[in-house]
Amino acid sequence: MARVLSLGEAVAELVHDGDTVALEGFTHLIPVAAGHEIIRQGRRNLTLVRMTPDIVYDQLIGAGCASKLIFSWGGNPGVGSLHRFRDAVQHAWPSPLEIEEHSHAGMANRYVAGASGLPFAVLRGYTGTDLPAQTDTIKPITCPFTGEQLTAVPALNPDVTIVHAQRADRAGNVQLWGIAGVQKEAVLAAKRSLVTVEEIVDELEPRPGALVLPSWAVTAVAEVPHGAAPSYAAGYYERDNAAYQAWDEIGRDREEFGKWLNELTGVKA
Amino acid sequence: MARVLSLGEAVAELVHDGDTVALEGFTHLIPVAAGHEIIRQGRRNLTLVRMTPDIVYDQLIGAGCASKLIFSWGGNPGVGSLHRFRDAVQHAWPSPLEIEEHSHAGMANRYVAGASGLPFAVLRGYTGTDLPAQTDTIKPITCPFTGEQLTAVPALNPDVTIVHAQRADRAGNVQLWGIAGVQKEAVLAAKRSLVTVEEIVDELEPRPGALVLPSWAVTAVAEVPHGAAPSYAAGYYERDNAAYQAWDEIGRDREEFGKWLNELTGVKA
Amino acid sequence: MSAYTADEMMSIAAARALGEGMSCFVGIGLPSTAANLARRTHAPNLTLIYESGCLGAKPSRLPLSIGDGELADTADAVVSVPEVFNYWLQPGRIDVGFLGAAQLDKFGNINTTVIGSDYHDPKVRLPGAGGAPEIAASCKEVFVVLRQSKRTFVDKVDFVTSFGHGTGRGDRERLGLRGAGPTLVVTDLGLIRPDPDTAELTLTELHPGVELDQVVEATGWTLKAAADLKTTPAPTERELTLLRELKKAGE
Amino acid sequence: MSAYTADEMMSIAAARALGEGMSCFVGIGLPSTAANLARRTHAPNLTLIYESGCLGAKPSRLPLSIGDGELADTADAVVSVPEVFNYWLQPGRIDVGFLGAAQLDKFGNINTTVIGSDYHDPKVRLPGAGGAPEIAASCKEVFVVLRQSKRTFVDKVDFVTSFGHGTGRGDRERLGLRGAGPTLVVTDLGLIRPDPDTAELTLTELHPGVELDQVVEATGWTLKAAADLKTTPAPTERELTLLRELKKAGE
Repeated sequence: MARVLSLGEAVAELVHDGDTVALEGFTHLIPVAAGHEIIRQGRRNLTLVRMTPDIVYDQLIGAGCASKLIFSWGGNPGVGSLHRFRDAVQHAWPSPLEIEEHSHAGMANRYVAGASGLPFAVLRGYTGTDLPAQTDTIKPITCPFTGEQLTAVPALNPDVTIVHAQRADRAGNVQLWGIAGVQKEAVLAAKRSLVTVEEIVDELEPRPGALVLPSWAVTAVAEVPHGAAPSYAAGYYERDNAAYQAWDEIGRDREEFGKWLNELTGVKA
Repeated sequence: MARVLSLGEAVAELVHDGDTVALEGFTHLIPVAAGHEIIRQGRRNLTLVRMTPDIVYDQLIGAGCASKLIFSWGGNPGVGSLHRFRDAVQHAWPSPLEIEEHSHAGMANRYVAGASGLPFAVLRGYTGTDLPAQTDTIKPITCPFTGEQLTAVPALNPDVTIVHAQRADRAGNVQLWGIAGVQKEAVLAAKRSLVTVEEIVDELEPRPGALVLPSWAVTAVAEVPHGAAPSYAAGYYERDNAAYQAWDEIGRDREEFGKWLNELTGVKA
Repeated sequence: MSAYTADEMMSIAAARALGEGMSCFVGIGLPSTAANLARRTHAPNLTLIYESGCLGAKPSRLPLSIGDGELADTADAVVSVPEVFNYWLQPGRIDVGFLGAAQLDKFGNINTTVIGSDYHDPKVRLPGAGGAPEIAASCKEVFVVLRQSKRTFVDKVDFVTSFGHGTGRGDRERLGLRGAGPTLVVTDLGLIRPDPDTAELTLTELHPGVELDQVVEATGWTLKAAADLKTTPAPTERELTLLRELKKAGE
Repeated sequence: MSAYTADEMMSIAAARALGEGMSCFVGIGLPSTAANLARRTHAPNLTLIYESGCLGAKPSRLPLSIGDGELADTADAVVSVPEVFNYWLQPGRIDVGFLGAAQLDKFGNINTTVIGSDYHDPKVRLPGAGGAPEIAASCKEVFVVLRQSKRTFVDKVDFVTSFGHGTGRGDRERLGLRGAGPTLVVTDLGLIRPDPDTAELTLTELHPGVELDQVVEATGWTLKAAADLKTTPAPTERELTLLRELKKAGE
């Protein structure tokens, strides 16, 4: 059964240096507050996993938490590039960042395999592209019935997955609605999981389009109101598009980023 | 976009002699009325597909519509055996019935592969059992990353899938709630599909636990109130357990079954 | 103490085997009765998973089938059938798989497919596998519950629908099966467990009033009994009352 | 007729390419603008599919990202990301995949990964593949929309993120790709289509007021023009009004 912890306790207990960590979210429900807590606690050498690393991953990378990124699209949605990510890849600043690059279909299926207890997934993917040449995580596989050649990708099984959801009840059952992305699969694929929620309630009232992650499939739940901002939480708050635009200025410049980081971590400049 | 047809028109147009036909439903929402219409229209040499063939499949088999059954559990749930199915397998009455037998996990994954446009699916299944020896539709497959041996099953792609749902709107969008079984996969795996519904409404009001099959993924919709009886349709009517028990008596005896069949098809004895 | 039937003793003994807080993949019939009784007695937080996709079902009456509306209405989550098998069963998340059987053999292999030696010309065509092969493979352990007789407890099953311990200890590991397989068989006569060394099913407990000879007589192989053969505690008044209420509500 | 910008002409020409009743897998940015404009003009029953899992989204304003709440709120169904790729895109159910690009080459191959010849030491690290490789592979056909320049229209992309026609006609069939691949490129200067025989991208239509030289100059290979080079009809008042309303509402 999921334990209800504070965000600080949960990150301290579940996220260790060197871990493979997925903070998933697909525009909606991005676990930003948890990402910031990882920065504050100074984790290092993380392998970060996410289909769509956006500004919180830019921040984790810029803060030097990550040594590797497994991803399929890294950008500031609706704005442009992730400058800290670019700086790490192009100039190894603040430290080198190894990358393992896939398509969305490939990443989604890697999580599905992970959630399903299978070592790999099969898809029609990557054919003719230059992606397979850059990784040993894309291989051909032959259908034993038709002889047709398809593509295999290995399962993703993060040490810990963190997602954000709207609600949990006191027993730790989690309720999430709206765009659900790949969050269920990412949680089920992980060895440990943390769900930050807008609120903990007495009872999860059923609602259209909601999915429930049973408490026994989750390691810890932490109540973190506004924990997905500046992304959004359907039913709670809207996306803060201005904050995404503002990040472009901050992320573009190492010094500006340094100030932002000092403010987050409470270091006096 | 799905066309709205009468049940008779839809079966006449979509179900042909010799077709592979899946009438799916998992205790809940079994498309019984559509099965009876297939019997009335006298289809022959069908390959019937269903995870849990129950009394409507017993009736189709007894009526001589089927030459093959692909399945994973054939019984009268909560009552006992399917006597027409037994009679066909044990005594080739009224005609021989070829069987292709799987487990639930295997059948579910065969539909998933079919819905996904893949020729096969991978699972941890059948290991150590006598099932693989009886079919060429279960084969070993090796993970190209770990070398581990798993099991492959070929996709199911019925010529036509028929399911029952609670509602459709006039544009042919289908709404279904409660236990959804493998119905979405069975529809998406099929070349053609028919959804019988309790009612056609102006607007599909969102409700907890409901899934929507968009109109453009469905061939035809037919309004058939009570079309799942004696199984049940959540929100409309309960399961008629007495009818399942009563079937045991009818199905057990060729003569009794003949009377039932004559009544269904309107033949005077 | 009230009088009780052998079937009641079987259901109660099966219920007792389920620990509080466990998760249990429940087959319909005797397993479902036992699992629902356990929730009403010592294991209120037992999580019931049905192959129809109902996770955490809390039925107030015994379901007649694995797809009753009551299971969906009371579940924490209702998922598709592919999801329940792929995301929930297959990765080994579920503690106990609780199965019935038509035939069970000396090494806990289960047959629910055909009676008779010829698959294509069977003496009796049974319903088939359902979810059982993968439940038996993937749950952390498997409990089997069925009435004991020479017809059902056979030396070797006619057809291995669900793999138990194969031909003895070590077969599961050789095949790469992750779960421990059948660790307990509950019958109307007693409790039977695989021998730690050989995995041969061995009588470890007799239900009250049952004689060893009687159990041996109801077994199609030469059933061994454990050196420290025990007696199952008789049903308590509370267990009997709750079981009878449950069965009555399910009618 | 009102004055209009080259970008407006591009969006309108892209919208016109989408037929009524079609289904379209929509990338964010220019493709999303065009698809939403088409729904407001000649194709009210165009089905929009976004990779965030929104099937049949009917946004009243332009979404800023593929995961805007507006897309979920107005969709016929919201499904998981694995489902949108596996059940909806992969089987070839979707008529048109509508993509943008950072680089596009003579045979319609798309690069959104790196600029520069060394993947491990790129001149510019771009966002990466996203959904594009499988959209380009599996949709019945693919439209690409991007502003034309020597920088973006190159002889050979630095990195094939999404496969177009490879090195020419026949490559897709040889690789077993089922969709027809890019059949149309819409730019701010004109419309470009693969040659029926060679699959080399060839100018088929100039936007009003654009000269052939100008397009050739903005292309990194020696762009051929079709023998019967046509001129795109200018935007209508209605198209312009609706496009401007849409863009204003999206701000």
